[in-house]
Amino acid sequence: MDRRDFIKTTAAAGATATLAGCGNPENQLIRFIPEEPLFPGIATWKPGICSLCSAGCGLLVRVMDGEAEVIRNGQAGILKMGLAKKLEGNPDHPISHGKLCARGQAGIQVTYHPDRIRQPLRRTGPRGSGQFQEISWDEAMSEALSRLNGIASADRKTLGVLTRPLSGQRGVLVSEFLEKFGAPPATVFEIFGDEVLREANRRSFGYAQLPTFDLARSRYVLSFGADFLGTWNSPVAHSVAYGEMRQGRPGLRAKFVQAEPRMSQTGANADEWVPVKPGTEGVLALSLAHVILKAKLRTSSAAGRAGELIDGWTTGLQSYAPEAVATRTGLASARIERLALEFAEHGPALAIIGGAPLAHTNGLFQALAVNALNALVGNVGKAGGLLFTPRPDIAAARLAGRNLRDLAAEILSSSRAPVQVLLLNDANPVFGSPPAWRVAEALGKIPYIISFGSFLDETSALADLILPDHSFLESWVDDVPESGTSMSVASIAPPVMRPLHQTRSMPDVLIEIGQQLQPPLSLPWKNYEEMVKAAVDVLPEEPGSWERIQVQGGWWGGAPMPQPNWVQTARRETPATEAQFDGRSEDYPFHFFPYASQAFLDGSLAHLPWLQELPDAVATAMWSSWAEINPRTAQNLGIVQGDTIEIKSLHGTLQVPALLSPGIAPDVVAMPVGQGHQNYTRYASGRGANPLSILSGVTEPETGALAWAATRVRIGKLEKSAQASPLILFSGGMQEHEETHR
Amino acid sequence: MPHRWGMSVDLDRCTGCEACVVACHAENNIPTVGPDEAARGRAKHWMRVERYWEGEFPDVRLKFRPVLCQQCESAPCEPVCPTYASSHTSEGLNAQIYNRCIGTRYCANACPYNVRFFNFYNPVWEKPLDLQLNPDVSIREQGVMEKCTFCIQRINAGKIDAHANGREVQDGDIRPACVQSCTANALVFGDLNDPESAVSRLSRSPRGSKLLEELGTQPKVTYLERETWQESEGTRRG
Amino acid sequence: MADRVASDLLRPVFQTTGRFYVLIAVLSGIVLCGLGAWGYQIYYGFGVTGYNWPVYWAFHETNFVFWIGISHAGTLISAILRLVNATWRRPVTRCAEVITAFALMIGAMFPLIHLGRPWLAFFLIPYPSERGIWPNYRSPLVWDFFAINTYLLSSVLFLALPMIPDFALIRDRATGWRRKIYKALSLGWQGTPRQWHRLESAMHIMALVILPIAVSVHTIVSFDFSMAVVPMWHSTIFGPYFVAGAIFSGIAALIVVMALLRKALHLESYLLPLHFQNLGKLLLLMSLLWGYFVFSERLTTWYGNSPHEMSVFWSTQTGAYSPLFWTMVLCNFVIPFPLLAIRRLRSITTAVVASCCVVTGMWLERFLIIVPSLARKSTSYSWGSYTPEWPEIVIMIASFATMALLYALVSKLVPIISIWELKTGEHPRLKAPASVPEAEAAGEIL
Amino acid sequence: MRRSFVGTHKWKLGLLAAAALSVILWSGGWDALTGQSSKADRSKDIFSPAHSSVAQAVSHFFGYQPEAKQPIAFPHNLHIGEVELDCVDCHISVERGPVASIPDIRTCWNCHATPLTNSSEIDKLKTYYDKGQDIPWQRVYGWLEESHVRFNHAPHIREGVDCSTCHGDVRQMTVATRAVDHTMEFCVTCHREKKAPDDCLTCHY
Repeated sequence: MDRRDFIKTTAAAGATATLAGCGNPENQLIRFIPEEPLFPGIATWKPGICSLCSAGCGLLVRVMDGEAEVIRNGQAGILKMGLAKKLEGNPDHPISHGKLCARGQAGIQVTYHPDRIRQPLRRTGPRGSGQFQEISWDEAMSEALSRLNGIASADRKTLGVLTRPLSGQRGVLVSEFLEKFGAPPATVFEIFGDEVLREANRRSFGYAQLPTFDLARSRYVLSFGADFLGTWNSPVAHSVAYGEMRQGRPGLRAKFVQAEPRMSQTGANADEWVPVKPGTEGVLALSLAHVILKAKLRTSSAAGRAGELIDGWTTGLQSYAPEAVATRTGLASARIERLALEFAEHGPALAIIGGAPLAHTNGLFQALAVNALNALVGNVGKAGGLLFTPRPDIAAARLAGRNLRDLAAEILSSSRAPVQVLLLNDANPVFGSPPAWRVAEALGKIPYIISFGSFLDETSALADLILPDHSFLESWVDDVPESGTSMSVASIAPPVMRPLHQTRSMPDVLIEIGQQLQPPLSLPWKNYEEMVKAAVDVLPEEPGSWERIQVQGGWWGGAPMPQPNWVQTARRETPATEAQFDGRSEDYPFHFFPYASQAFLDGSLAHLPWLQELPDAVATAMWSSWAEINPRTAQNLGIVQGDTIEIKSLHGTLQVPALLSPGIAPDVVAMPVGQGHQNYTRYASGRGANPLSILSGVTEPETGALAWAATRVRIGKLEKSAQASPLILFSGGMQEHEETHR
Repeated sequence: MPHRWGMSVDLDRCTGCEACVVACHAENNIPTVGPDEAARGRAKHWMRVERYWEGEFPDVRLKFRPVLCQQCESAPCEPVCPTYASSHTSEGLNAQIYNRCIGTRYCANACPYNVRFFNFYNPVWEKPLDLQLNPDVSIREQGVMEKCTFCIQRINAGKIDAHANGREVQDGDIRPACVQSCTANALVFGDLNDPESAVSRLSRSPRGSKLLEELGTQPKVTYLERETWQESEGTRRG
Repeated sequence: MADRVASDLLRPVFQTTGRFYVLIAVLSGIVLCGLGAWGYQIYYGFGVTGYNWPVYWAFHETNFVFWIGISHAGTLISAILRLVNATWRRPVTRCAEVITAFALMIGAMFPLIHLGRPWLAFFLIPYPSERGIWPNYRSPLVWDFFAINTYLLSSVLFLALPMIPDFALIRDRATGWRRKIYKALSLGWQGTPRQWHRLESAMHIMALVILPIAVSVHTIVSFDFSMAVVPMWHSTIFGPYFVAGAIFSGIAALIVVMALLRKALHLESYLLPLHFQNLGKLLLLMSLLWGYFVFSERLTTWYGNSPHEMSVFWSTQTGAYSPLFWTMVLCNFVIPFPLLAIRRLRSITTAVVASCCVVTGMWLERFLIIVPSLARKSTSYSWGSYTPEWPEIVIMIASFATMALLYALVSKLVPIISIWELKTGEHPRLKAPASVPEAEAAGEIL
Repeated sequence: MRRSFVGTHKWKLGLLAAAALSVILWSGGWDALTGQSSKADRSKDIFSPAHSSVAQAVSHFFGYQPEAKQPIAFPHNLHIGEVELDCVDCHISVERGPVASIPDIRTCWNCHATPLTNSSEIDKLKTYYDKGQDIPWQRVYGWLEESHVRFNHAPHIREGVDCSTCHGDVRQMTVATRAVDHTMEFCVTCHREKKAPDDCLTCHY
């Protein structure tokens, strides 16, 4: 909404606002009889689970009565209902500890978003045109069923599911559904996925899951590019622990070292910031190990299997002497040695790897290297070290089907698409995958796409039928967190509020479809609530606990700390140690460094106005996208703050305002992911540029995960006339101390 | 003895996650002004996380500092207001009384912390976003100055509850939205007149200092400076 | 002789040309635009202006200080000149005092215009209400409220008193409705020695009273800024600095107005080069004084080298605001000084040129006092900047139009040069010993 | 108890004239006066404290609120007097929270499911219920948003303030009417007598 428009509306709008209620146009609307007992003005607190990222923080939601304009059996009117007013962390929950991050706080706007899809939609215009027509649920369901029955009778293998990562019973349901239907397992898409680290952990320690960091009891933390306080893994849990690590232990304050080429929000908190060259984190880790072994502070055998996975480990990693790696890593050998000794001498010490270091072609190697370093100082499964969250013995499936790149390739190569009907759940690969994968094109070849999305994003816009899901406050939610705590946890929460629009919860729709298919699938549950209840019943709990679980927001209990499980793993060749980059350094002198933005993560939250207007902690930018470059680099290229620059890779070009930042290496250009949506509600559409759109498609060879940090670019200043959405900063100055005499 | 509400901000704990900023928006009905207005410097953040760069690459440091109304004991914003819209309460808060405010903006000029925000337009919520609005906090219209209130609605509610249950307000009963959400527990709120309250103890810390102390505004927010790591026996493996 | 004077000076009162009506029409048009802009600002919200966080004061406040400054032209000058008995003052005083009255009225509008909710401005007035809440007497804005009202009242009196004999004069010549009006206005003036004596002593008392008021008013205006702990605002020099600046701009404005009147009303034989020369000298003096104040203000700030102040300091000396700053120095010192100092250059034209520069320069000075300090206050994270939008600009232009309009109208109401004073001045028999008060002598004449 | 008109409003009137004049001068000002304009369409989709028209702004400025027109002529006197109901029987949340809840139709239906007396008003009730609708009661009391008052019933009830102190003798009323003028003076006087807090922030936030 432009400013004039804004002024007009503010000036003219809203007798609605006079709450006194007299002569209030809302009174023209009819009032429905409330569907629940309400005590006006009195807040009640209900448990919930945040579903905005995979951390799975437990929520406590403030619910108060309010008057919502709703539609009941085709008639519009006012309904007094319990409305979620604020999201807080659940104090009893082992992950959120009563805290909640900025994104989680803003999650409430998902439910109340003005551009939410309010009832089923059928595509009318050509694909991607975004022209849809509102239809009833009966129509929608019968249409969906006819399609599914169609392939059920023809070729059951041609049903596909493309979804965001699903944990807990949603995951179980989807895989059950596909299996019973006779279709291949679901394809999971996540831009900043962690397959590489899971694989590494499986090989090193026998657990294919994200680690938990016991910061609170650690005395030395060495992080390789992991934004674990900001956007990665389980930020809230780790921030709580970080606070303790800093000031929770009188007289004892751990050292925190962050090694990364671009200072992240997490890196800003480090005691020592180590700008290591992109793709050499693993080398650095092994160099540290080399020094430790050389100094005989540990024996190579201490690292157990994790060490054996590294070539030359037993012989002391001769090729990784600090002198040898100094130039590669861009760090003085003396500094490497000092860090190594500190790391060995101050314990419990903890090494963390996450984010960009895993997103190189040698990501797996780097992860294994850091794992070995951890194993060397013997902190795995120990207090103050690297933990693996024990799983409760509750049915929980991590979906793992064909990865998207292969699926797309398969579809494009074959004349008749191997997927005839695609169920799309909350994944937005059209925005989030590199152009080289040609995902949009591939989806275009799929005859029929059913989306469960709540918003029209780039991918849902391609759908033929949209069956809008409830928000996570309106539906049953459950989660088995992968990391973030040393307890074993199964979060479960009933709906916090009644649905605001004509939507239905995706799992219920899936179950209903299963029942109505010809022949029906033998799914043992009538609805999702039952399914969750059934799953929980197996937990070691006295009867009658179901009510308690619903009140407290889940089940959790202590469990023995999982120890490294050497036996499960089989020796493999060490993967490639050298990072390969896309684009010759002569033509493309800069490393392109996309990163999960503090506000929008992978862009899935760019539609929330609070987050759009949240000044980025480091850049202080609002409603903008930007490219961070080092002031010296800028000077050489004649670029000043706010200039529109062009970023060119082998795969595309971006135009984006420049932001001069001292916290970035001169040969790196960093850009937050999240903006640059063509089609994602009034708040995000057409705003800024999308760094993912110029990424190369290269992957980490063994896991097939996208190497999103492996692209090289060149940059140049553009004329003032160039059209890029402006850089809007909240801050004025950069330094705290203003200038005095010159 | 009357309460004297204060806050301590541990800069060694603060991670710059900005949970406090959004929590404040959610609790206090602070509108978003949109990109065009934000570009014109009209964004409203009662709570903000200031960031300051130090040094040059590669020896560069970044400092975060959450800044909100410092609820000064001798507040520059109060005497200058011609209508008492900005005035001191018996509990030492700098009240901003919207209905009394005529919009001279003098208080905002006098405030050295720039924590006061003016309603240049009537705020707008695009329906149904307005269903989230907190009924315990009023909506400020065009021409009115606003700022952090230490979540006065929570303070009042806390006192009413305590009184209803026939007891005194306990330390930790009342937490403003920012404090409640602060992931690293960097923010602590409480009664400075209670020497045993957490905030009192922290405010006495040798790391403690006030923002722009030299101006003599006597803020009730204490900043505990960020420490630098020293090697000591304590940190070595025990 | 006397009759020629009278008829010359009364001509505007009795005869009105078509060009006058055109002028009025144009000016009122502009004024209406100004009111429209204000209405627009009220209706749509203050956001239509360029104001922002943290620059919450800018154009409106600049205009406020500027006009209050201009108001120091008349009353103060004429009061001084009366007291020191400078005989050349006679043709000057009234047009000077008229400036004061109107400039004050215009200036006093801006505190209303700059409010976010002007319809609640009555909160500033001490009135008994059931709330039992009074204005906050600690607030400089409330001091302004009283200071300006007092000054307005007294300067209107100061202006009106010496008009009485002239009203009587018109009354005697006028017929019909005019006669009625002026009969009322002249308050039964008969020109008896007692009346003359009363008038003269009243004028003396007013002259004495109005001096401290005038000084206090602009000091209090300066307090609006110097009372706040804002870098470059919180300064002890502001009181005298503002007063000097006010008189400076006041004299400049007076010279410009006189020149205009001279042309428009053909007063060449009354407003003589002498007047411009003398006022020019005063202007020169004030220019030096102003330069001295600016220099000492800047020097002390620079020497003190306190970080907060220096960031504001540099932004005006070398930074974003430096073009404005150096223009100001040019206008207030570099240009006027030679024009007024070098005898060969002295002329009405140069005086007017210099004055125009000074008026511009002084407006810039006020802007430079207000905006840079707010834009770079204390903590650098919240630094900002300011660019005006059209409503402020239109309102500013309208304020000048209002001045012209009111002046044009009043020149129809009274002779813009005090006839009786002039007569007393030029009458041969008035080469009387200084001991004889002029008024009594004049009394004999009429 | 009513604030004296002269005492307060002479300043308002003057300023009002100025404001009104300028608004009219602003081109299209007439729309503003009447609120008749295309902008109104947009107002359905947004929520804002803005006034819908200058006219409304003016009426709020003088604290004018029209009397509520109730869809059903509910006889309070009958229910309190003869049926001997207590206020809190219907306005349940008044003792627990800030708001004295206005009962929804289910509360009425508890008794009126079976027709007690035959009256046109009860027929109205029945038709609402049959249509599955709630009764669109209008609020009788309540401050304008611009007075920024946050009132909490419960503490007042707990301190033994009688309903009638602020709402008049509802026993005598049929349809509830604004019997007491809730001026700030009214609140403050009582607060001062009762030694209750009178910081501005007690009510205005």
